[in-house]
Amino acid sequence: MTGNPLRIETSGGVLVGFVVLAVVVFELRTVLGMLFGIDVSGVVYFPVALAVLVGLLVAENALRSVGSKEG
Amino acid sequence: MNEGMVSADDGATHGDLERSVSAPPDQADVDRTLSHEEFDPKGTLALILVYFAILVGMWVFMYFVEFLGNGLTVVG
Amino acid sequence: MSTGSGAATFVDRYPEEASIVRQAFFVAFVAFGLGALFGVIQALHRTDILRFIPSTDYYTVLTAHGVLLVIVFTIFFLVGLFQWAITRSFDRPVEDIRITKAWLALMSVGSVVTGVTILLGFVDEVGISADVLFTFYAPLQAHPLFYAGLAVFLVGTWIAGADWFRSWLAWNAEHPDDRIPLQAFVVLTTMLMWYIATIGVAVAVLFFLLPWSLGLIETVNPLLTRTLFWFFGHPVVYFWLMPAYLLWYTVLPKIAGGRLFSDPLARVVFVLFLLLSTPVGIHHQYLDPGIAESFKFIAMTNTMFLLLPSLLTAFTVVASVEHGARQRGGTGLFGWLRALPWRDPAFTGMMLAGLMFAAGGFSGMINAGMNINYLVHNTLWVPGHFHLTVGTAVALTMMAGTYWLWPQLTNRRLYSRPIGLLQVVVWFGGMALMSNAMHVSGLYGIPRRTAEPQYQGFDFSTAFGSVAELNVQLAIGGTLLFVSALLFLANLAFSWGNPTTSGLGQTLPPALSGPDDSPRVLDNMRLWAAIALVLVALAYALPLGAIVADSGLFGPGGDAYPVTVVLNSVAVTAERLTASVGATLADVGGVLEVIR
Amino acid sequence: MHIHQYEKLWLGLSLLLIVGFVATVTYGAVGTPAISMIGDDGDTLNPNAIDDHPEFGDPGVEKVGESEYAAYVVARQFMFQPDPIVVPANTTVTFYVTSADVIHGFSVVGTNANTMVIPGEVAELTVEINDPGEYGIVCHEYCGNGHHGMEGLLKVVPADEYDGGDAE
Repeated sequence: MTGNPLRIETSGGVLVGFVVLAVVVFELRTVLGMLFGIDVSGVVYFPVALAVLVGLLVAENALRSVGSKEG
Repeated sequence: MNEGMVSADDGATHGDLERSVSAPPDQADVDRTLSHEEFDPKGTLALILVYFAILVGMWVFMYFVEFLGNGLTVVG
Repeated sequence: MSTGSGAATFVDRYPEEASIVRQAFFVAFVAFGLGALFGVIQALHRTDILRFIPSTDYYTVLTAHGVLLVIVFTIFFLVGLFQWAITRSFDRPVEDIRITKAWLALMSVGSVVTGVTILLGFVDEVGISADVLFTFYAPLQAHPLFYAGLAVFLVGTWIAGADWFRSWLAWNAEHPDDRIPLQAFVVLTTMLMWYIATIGVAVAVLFFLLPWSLGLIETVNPLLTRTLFWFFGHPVVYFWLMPAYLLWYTVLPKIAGGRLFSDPLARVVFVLFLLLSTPVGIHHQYLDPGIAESFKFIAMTNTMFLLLPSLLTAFTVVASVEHGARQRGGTGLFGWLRALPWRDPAFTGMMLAGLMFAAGGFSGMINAGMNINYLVHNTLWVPGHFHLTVGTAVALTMMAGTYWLWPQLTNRRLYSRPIGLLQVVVWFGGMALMSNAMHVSGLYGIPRRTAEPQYQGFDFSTAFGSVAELNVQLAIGGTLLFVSALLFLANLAFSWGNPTTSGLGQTLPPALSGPDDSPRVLDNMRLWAAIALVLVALAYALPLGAIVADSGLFGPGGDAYPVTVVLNSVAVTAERLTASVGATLADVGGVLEVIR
Repeated sequence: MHIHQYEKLWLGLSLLLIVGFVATVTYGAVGTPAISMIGDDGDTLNPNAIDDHPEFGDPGVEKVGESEYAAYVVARQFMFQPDPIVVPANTTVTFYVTSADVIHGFSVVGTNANTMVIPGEVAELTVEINDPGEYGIVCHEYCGNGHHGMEGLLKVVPADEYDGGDAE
């Protein structure tokens, strides 16, 4: 799709995607607790979830800069 | 007749900054022009089927597990 | 003045109308700021994170929060947006600007009177208060100015509607064969719904509550005024929602780079809202004694069918956005989502609002399910629900819409789009936290509308986690929302400092499937209004008749509260005194504090 | 009127969902046990005359059948009477709840026993109570500036420990 003047890739999509993913991950604990009766301690869950999310963000960022160098 | 179109120009001349974050430029430049007949919103259908599945699943859980399992049912 | 080569904006073409829109938005955003402040005070107070007001004042805060946000903020934004939509889509100035100014003034005066009456509740010595919450259920009684202000406000909205219908008639005389433009169609159907809905609250306020607060009548029938309130109280939620729908149907596809998927189906949706919004109010009264189960069942089926227009909207709006993405070169089953303008706060705000609405739709389905209502009735689940719907689907769309409309109304660019993007994203995240905590708390039985949901005799049992943790979630969420509200207001305020620029005009593209694809009968406002009235009569004649037959037009007796407490039995005196001693001491303490 | 076939499909699914919801609620209303809504069976009365009422004048629990009890409850700013409400286990209890002043709520916390309490109206709800235990009761409708202190207790005691009378 190169050459399409309308196609503008921005980091806005990454930010929004990240926040939506964060909310989904956050709700996952509620789903585990309410639907499956699995009580994961918030003190454990939230730091781990946050670490995973930040890891994903860093990885995504690294991949994107590699991609743009190649492209 | 489209309703009260102001002008054909849509702010396309404001440079990349404007364009990347604001409304897209004039639709005369579009990559593809899709009419109602040739446009199948299959992505929308997929998304909404996922939503449908979530709704049904959550409803069943809320009604039959949370509500009916909640004790002290009002019977009269 | 710097120049661009773009099109003329709304303010270029209709400066007087644009001024009206800006004024309406100004009142809306002042109310929004105050309402948000009262919101964060509650979030911190009821969770016992930070308390700096006495719990007895919590209900003044709650009343102000509710009335300022869902009456003043939403409805002032609505009239501003609708004035823009009518003028823009008919492409003609208002018939008489004096009338337009008059209704805006009436609405503003009414809002100020009601608002000030509520806020006087903080000043005990004045003896004026209206701590009756947004729902003002009798026999709790507010100062007459509270009801009088509401009445003046309502009359203002009625004249606004008449003003728009007048524009339609004038336009129609010149364009007898044209279809009503979609934006005007939304305004007209919504206002018809509003006229029908406000019958209930107008009767309650003018015939019962206002005369009663003035001492002209002795008693009111609490069940009757409550039922009349909900006659209005459900359609009003759709009244809040319709501005958001207007933006989703007519502006969002454009921002996405696409076109509305189906104009005919949009018309069907708005007709369905007109028909079904009102004969459902009894679903707020599923647990009311004095209303037969059969009436509740009818309200339940009507409510479930009212899901249909929203479900159809979900498809049409998402399909319109997908059309934009595909035109921008998006591909794949889900990959097209990446080709959307996510850096635009107007676009992202509306999309996130729509996503939250999908979640709020689910909790609304639970609320609507007659017997399952026992599980969630009056728990924190309910505010959890409506903070997703009116608090996000509506409020966030209004904020996002403002980002897009702002240059059209002022010829000035927005101060900062990145801050705008941050703002909508923070709102989304904050609401996710707060609303999740509220829904879960509700399922544990924690009630809404209370200053201290911490009880002496028992604890709430939790399926997972703890109540303390939910409180923290709720408080963090509420704080984020407040921060987001401040970001929004600051961004707008700083935008006034931008220089005016010409050529910021934006156009709205025609629908893929235009109005000519739909039958003309859809534009027959008289027909739909008549059918809507018949449906309302069918749903309400019998329940209202039964209530009046059972306990009379003015009820079986009883006093107004707050009043001088007249104890009529020695037996209960001791108990009541013991129970109220704490509250009284707190009051006395407060008075002493002030006197000192 | 041209409607895209995907949209027709979604319209059909939406209607199916709606009918499914109505069907589920109907199943709850007629299934076993049949969930009954708060209705209009209760009497109407003047809230200022409650103290002269034969039952609400001295609210409490009374035995009305083999294993059936009636609990008369008055909600007023900012308390429930009687408090606690004591009933024996493994019985059917009908609560008659009314208000002496403003609109209140009556909710047995963590259960589906839940009703509005409207002055002038008597809310009537019957529940089957099994095991002994204690439940909190909250007023869930704002009723004045002391609303947050309005709570009660429902004590379910083993049948042999039940003293048969008013707990007050």
